[in-house]
Amino acid sequence: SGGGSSGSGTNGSKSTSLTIANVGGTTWTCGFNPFNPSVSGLSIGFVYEPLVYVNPLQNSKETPMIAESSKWSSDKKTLTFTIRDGIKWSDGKPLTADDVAFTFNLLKANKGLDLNALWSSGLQSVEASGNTVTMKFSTPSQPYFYYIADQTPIVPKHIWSTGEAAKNPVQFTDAKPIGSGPYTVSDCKPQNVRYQANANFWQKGKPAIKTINYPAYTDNSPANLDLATGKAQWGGQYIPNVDKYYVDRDKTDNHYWYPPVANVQIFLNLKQGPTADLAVRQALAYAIDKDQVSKIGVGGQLPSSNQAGIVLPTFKDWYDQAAADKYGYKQDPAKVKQYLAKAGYSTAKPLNLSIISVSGYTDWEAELQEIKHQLQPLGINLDVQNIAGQTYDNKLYKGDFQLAYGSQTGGPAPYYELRQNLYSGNTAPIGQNASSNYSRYSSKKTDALFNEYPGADDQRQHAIVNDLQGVMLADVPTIPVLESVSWFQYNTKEITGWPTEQDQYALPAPYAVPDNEQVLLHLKPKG
Amino acid sequence: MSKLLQVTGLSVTYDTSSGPVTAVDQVDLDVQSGEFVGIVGESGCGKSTLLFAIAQLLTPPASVAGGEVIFRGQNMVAMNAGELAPIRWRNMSVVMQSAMNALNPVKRIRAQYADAMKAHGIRSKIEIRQRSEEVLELVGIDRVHLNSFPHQLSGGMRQRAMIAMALLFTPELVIMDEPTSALDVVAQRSLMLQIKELQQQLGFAVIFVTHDMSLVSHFSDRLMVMYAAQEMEYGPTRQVFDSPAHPYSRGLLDAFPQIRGPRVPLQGIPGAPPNLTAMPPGCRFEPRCPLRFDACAVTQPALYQVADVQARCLLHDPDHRDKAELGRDR
Amino acid sequence: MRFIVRRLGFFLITLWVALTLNFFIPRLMPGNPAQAMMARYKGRINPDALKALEVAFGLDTQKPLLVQYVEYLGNTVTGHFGVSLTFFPQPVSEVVAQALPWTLGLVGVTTVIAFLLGTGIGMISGWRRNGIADSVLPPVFVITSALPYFWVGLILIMVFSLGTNGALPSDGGYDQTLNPGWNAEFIIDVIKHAILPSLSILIISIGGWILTMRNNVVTTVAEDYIRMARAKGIADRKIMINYAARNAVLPNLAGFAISLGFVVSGAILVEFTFNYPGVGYMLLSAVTNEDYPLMQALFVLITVTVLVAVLISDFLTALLDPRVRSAS
Amino acid sequence: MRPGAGVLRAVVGNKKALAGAIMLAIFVIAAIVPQLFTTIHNPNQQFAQMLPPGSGHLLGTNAFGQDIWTQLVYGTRQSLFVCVMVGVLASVVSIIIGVSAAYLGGLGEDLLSLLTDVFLVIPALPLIIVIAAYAGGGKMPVLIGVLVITGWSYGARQLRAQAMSLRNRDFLESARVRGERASYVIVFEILPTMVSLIAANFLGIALYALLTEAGLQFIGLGNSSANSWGTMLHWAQTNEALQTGQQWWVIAPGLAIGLLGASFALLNYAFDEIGNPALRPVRRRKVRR
Amino acid sequence: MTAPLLEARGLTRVFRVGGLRNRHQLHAVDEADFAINAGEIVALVGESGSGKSTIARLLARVYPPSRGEIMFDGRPLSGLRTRAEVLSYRAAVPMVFQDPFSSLNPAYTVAHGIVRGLKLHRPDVAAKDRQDEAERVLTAVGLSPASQVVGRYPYELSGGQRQRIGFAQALAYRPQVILADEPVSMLDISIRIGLLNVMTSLRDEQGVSLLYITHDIASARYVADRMMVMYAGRIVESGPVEDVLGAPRHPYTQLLVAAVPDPRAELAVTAEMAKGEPPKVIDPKPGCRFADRCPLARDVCRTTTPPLLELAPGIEVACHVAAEEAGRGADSMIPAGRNS
Ligand SMILES: Nc1ncnc2c1ncn2[C@@H]1O[C@H](COP(=O)(O)OP(=O)(O)OP(=O)(O)O)[C@@H](O)[C@H]1O
Ligand SMILES: Nc1ncnc2c1ncn2[C@@H]1O[C@H](COP(=O)(O)OP(=O)(O)OP(=O)(O)O)[C@@H](O)[C@H]1O
Ligand SMILES: [Mg+2]
Ligand SMILES: [Mg+2]
Repeated sequence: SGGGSSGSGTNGSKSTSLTIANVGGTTWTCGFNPFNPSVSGLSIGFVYEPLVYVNPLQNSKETPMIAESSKWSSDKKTLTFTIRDGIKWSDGKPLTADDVAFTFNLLKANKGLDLNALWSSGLQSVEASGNTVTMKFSTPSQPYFYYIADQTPIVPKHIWSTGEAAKNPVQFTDAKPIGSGPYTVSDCKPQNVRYQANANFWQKGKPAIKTINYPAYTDNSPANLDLATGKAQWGGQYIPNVDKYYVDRDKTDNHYWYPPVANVQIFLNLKQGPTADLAVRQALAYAIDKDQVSKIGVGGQLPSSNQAGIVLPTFKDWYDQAAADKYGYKQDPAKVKQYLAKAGYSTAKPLNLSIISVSGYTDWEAELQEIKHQLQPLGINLDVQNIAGQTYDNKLYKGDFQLAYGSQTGGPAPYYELRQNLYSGNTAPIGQNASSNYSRYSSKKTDALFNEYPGADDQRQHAIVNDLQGVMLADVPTIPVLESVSWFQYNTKEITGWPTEQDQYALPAPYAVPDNEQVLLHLKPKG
Repeated sequence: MSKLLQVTGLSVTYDTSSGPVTAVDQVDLDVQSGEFVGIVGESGCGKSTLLFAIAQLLTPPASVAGGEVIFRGQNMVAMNAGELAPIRWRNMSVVMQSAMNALNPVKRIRAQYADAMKAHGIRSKIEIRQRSEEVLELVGIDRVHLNSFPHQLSGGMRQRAMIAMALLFTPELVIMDEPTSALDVVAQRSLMLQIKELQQQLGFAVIFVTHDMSLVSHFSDRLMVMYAAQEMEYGPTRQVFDSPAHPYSRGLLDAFPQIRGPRVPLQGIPGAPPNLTAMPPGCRFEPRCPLRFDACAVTQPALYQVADVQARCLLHDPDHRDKAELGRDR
Repeated sequence: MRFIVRRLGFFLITLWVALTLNFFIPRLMPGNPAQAMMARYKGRINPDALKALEVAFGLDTQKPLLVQYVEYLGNTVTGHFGVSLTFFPQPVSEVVAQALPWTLGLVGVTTVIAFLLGTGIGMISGWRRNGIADSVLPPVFVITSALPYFWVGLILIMVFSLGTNGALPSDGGYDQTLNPGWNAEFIIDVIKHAILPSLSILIISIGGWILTMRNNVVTTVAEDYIRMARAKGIADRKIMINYAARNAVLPNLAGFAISLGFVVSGAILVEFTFNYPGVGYMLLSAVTNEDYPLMQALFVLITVTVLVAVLISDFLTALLDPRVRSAS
Repeated sequence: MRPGAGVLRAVVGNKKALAGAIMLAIFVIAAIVPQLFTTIHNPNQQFAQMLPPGSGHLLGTNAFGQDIWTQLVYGTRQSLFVCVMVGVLASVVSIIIGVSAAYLGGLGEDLLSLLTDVFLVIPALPLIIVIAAYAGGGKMPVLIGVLVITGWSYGARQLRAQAMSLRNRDFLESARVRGERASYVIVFEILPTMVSLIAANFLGIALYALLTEAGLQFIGLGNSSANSWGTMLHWAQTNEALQTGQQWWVIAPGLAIGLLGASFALLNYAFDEIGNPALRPVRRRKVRR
Repeated sequence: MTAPLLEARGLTRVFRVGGLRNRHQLHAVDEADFAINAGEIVALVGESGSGKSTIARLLARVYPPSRGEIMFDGRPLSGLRTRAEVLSYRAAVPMVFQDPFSSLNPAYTVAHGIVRGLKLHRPDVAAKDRQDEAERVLTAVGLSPASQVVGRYPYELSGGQRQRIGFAQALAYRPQVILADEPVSMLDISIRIGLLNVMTSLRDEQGVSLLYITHDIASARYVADRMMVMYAGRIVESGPVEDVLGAPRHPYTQLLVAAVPDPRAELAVTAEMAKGEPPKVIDPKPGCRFADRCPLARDVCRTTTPPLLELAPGIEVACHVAAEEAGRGADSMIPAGRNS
């Protein structure tokens, strides 16, 4: 019988187990260092926890975890966490505010661990006293709450301050991770990681699912197959033709839900080439039939984006419908012709553009194929170049492209992605590495908006985001094409409690950390 | 002397892409015990094929199309592999045209001898070794060469090693296909002498093929002349040499320059042997024959007995006696 | 003796050339390992962090190329290939050691089977020339040998895995939820997982062996020493095996050894199609993940195995074929 | 059998070769005038997605709404083009290196032989994968270049062996004694005698190129916007065609590769027979025993 | 007597054999002195591997001599510089190769070599007439109908036919000396004599000289004026053919003549006369190379190389014993061959 039974025979107990099917692309190394991005997905949420969980799907709704509560000073320059009492590390030692402060200071001492660049963007000190931890910033830093509270896993001082871990925390394997999360690693093989419920977990009676298998899938097909046959119950990848392939195999128990989180967009080089001309960018924005791109590229599984760059419906509260209507960006051959003419192109002198994308990202390849086909009759020749990831990154960062297909990491509010796209601090001159503003948009006015946002109140923040949408619409620095989603397939035969469109308590993808912890804590055996 | 081998009407054809080619056509041949029979003929006239047919060693595309090979009273043509196996080598052995190819290049001489003996039930290692050394010394090769690979021996030694192998069981008949043609005159002579000596010593019969007529002149008791797949003349060697009954035999003899005596201009035989796929309708030698007459072009001559000799020439046909006298005069 | 010295000389020179190529090819590619690391951190990393990482990973690219080259050669000889970037911070040698048994087991065993089976079939069809086996098998397998590995794999999956509802698994080396070890359940599972990939290798590679063996036997059978063996009264079957096949297989030994050498790299596409946790698949992921240390180690491994195989085959052929020994 | 002009006759006379030649001819026609084989003249034209075979589409449509049969027909050109280009270029390289190695003698020969042997033992597929991944395998010239680089050595070795065996053949000395120049001897006396080996070598490389190109495309290191069989397989695989009722998307291009490959292999098989008369089939007649 | 047409002085050819470590020198031809006059057929006989072909190849400039000089028309070949000079020598002294299976290019019809030769050496024959000329020479060697033969490929011909093609090529150049390396070895007995007759008529009618290399001593006697006998790289006897065969002086020549089968004579030698293998001439030491097989050998034979001495008018022999018998002991060493 399907479901979790495949793993149940091996540990002797009859309890339901969960198997996750999520393509990692490689086999496991059996290292669980939560600061090593190649393996952190195996430890955060399972073994290591954040201070507070911030739900991107519900307007950054906060769920206290290690921290019982948190508080900003009024100037938004000081952040205080109160650490929950009675939390134990899985080895039985108590978790204290000291551990929390230690974790942040570990990042300070080892820049290689500070993946979110907290210490180079305003964090000045982290100190523990009693059961509180106080953080001081040089500027108002409210948006950093997400990175500090949600994105930083807390590690135990008594492990990380001695031995191998202390010597070189960057290269520390952390083969037997000690954390405060709901699970511990019971067995690791390159092919599979097995987790077992943490007996010391601070939420009594949880987790309800006692065993998790997280096999290493190096390719989509087998993972898809295992999901479709019910061998795995929690999936997080693109399944082509998901209704037929997945849902139809078990209409009652196989489900999927893909909440959008960010945009897949075309970065337009604003500094050189034809796209430096606004008319060209506008022509492009009117040239693409995004619904069709979605239909051909991913079988309609991704929603199309809007030019304002607001991910819908996730951030519908932030969307400025009126502004969007004013521009009315959608495929419009007449407008394309008009703007192309304005930029000096015609059938006699067609617009030739090239776009870079990452080889191996087959959905992107398919989408670009479709875009290319759409642009052709409109007098725009698009040369699609699928290049190796490293070469792609190199070109993207240095501005060595005309068009680039890519995406941002986003965050729990539109601010994050917009800032990544438009803030001049995130860019660099052509030839130097830009950190996220690849189009190289820069405007004093826009920068001022971004600088104001962290200190602003809620209403003002909405106003600022409206202005930023205006920039996207008017200046077309990027063209959002599709919304990228949190891929999520789940099987309800033996396990319930999954997040759904109706109950969006966390990002549902198994690779979304630390959201996965929320899901794991909600799951329970059926019946 | 008794009849050891009696071949009657033996024909062999090769299947080729342009239809079957008869490479041995209705050949009769008999060999007495202890006799040395020479077969001569030009290259490609079917000598090797005939030998293989006698030893039942033809491989596709060649096959026996008719005739009998009676060896020690049994018809070899009608026997299957199992029946042939015990006769082979024990009673009839073969020395092939080229010893380099007939010896397995990756096996030591010793192993190749042993194979043959084991196939006939001799299992004793000592017996095998003794016999191997014996025959090798018989042909004048040091016994250390039992451990040699074929390529380590010179051409002449390989030939001798082959002959030694043929004598492992002292068979009644040894078939030799040009065993000396790869050697130079001196080595050839020395090997021939040895063969003759062994034959007289051990008393086996030999069928010896060559296209060098002068070679057989000294060694063979009887001689068969082949031309274009057919037996042209067969009889005591001296007789064939002294008074060839077939114009072709005479032509052959006339084509040999002499090593002694006066230097006389020779003419040879004009023309070339016929193509096996397009035989003349009458006598096969007719197009080149200096003595041809009208009938030759249309009538296929039979084998006629002329004294001790058989000859396939219409001159010996009782109907054409007149012409024969003409021929003799020339 | 001279033979051995010459072959060893060739071995060393080729090895050196291959290692040198191996060193320079990644360095001719755009970008460098440090940038690869940066890409892995999705650009969220600031320059300080990057520097720190470079040092931590030993990706210090400041050293002159020549120094790096000498160090590389030294490391190669001692088997130190550094740490893998994909499997950070596992040492490359460990990573490879994990994958190697799978490939050796699957591809190695299959190659041996293909060789034996192909040689056997080739022997029989060459011996019974134009027999039923000979008119059917060689042409059929000539055609199958022209099929793409991965496609045969896909079709096998479609028929035997999907068609049987997963009775024969289509991916991986074993059921991940089992405990690897020397127990019957696991071993049976491993074998079940190996059936389809090994079948696809077999289908594709056996044709070559059949054909070469058949042709060798056919030419060998035409040799006079086979006729001679028949003349000696040796039984047919004995001639086929002891004379025809034995001699005909000699030229194939070198090919067999080389294909054994290529086992390590040979079945990349099969491992890819079946998601098999072997070296080939690992190489592919090393390439897509831009994992230079791993890539170089695998290259060295592959080249060395091929070279060793060639060396062994040379010696073996010399041992079995006296002609070769004296020719050189 | 004379290696040169007899080839054509020999091909026609050999059943396997004839089958191979006919198959190859069909592919060549499809590559040159694909319009003959399908009414849809744009392989990327979109119809309803995932139509089953029949339904106006011989093999149905794929997840992109493209007609699979048309894709197949139009894919012939690139696959064949790569085979032929690689075959020609690699043959030229192997002829130049192989034959000059045999004729240079001395140090030159040793160096060229070493080069050949090194390329022979260097694992080709991994090398191709690396080069393709970094040099942009999608670009046709790169792809062809890579295949040529990795494909020439085997042929060079064979040609060298053959040329070496010719080196002391009397007809070359006869030409020299006649007074011919060295260049004439190489080009007009040596090369023509190696025609069938060169042809076999060409076919071998073409087969290798076909399979490798398809493999590269399949694992996604090719140009995914190209119209080729490997690309079709790539897309089919990433769209789980086998599991979603689009089997023909996988079967058809694979079969096409297999058939084209088989035509090369059959021709090559026949060349073996042509080059080595001992291998030629014989008809066996029933014999009275 | 005028200067000989083609003359060799101290002609030596050494081959390197073995590998890097154990290099050896194989003396294929050692210190050969001989001459070929205009309108003369010289037979060169000797056992296999004695260096006959090597002499022909040296004369044909297939490779250069290691030592010694070849003179043509009184001029040393080493003096040939321009391509025109070389070509004119090649036209005058063509070679017929020993192995007809490897000396014709299998990729071309048999006319190829002849036509190329005409193009290079016979500017008087117009391009369109070359085919006719080719047919003419083919007819001359008895390949008829020539019009059918010209279009054939070598594989369509028998060994004997190929051999005649080789000979026809040489004829086409209008040569002065033909170097014929076993030109009739593969011809059927009945045809062989025809080609021999062609050779004599070439000499008699056109004054062409021939170096006729053969194993067939009887045929050498049939065509040749003079005969040279080689043994292990050295010329051991040379003289008018009847003298050499009628009264061989060198023990090897005697052995050779005795071994020649004569169908019409009684078997002369019954004893086992010659066993043993011809020596490979690798790194030779001084001494007679036949000494080990020679029934007459003495101590001096093993230590001193016998020079080629003129023992009777026109008859030169390299043998201590023969020299002594002729009253020309080792003390009176006037090398022969230099006095012409
Ligand atoms: N495999 C074959 N297929 C077709 N014809 C063949 C085959 N083998 C031999 N022949 C033909 O059979 C004829 C007789 O060949 P055979 O070998 O018996 O001649 P031979 O007299 O032994 O010649 P040689 O003196 O050259 O050895 C030849 O004309 C030859 O062309
Ligand atoms: N290119 C070469 N390299 C090395 N050795 C050679 C070469 N050519 C000839 N020899 C050797 O020189 C010796 C004389 O050879 P050559 O061919 O002149 O003999 P031959 O008298 O023509 O013999 P045959 O009668 O067999 O043709 C032989 O021992 C041969 O092995
Ligand atoms: Mg024969
Ligand atoms: Mg010679």
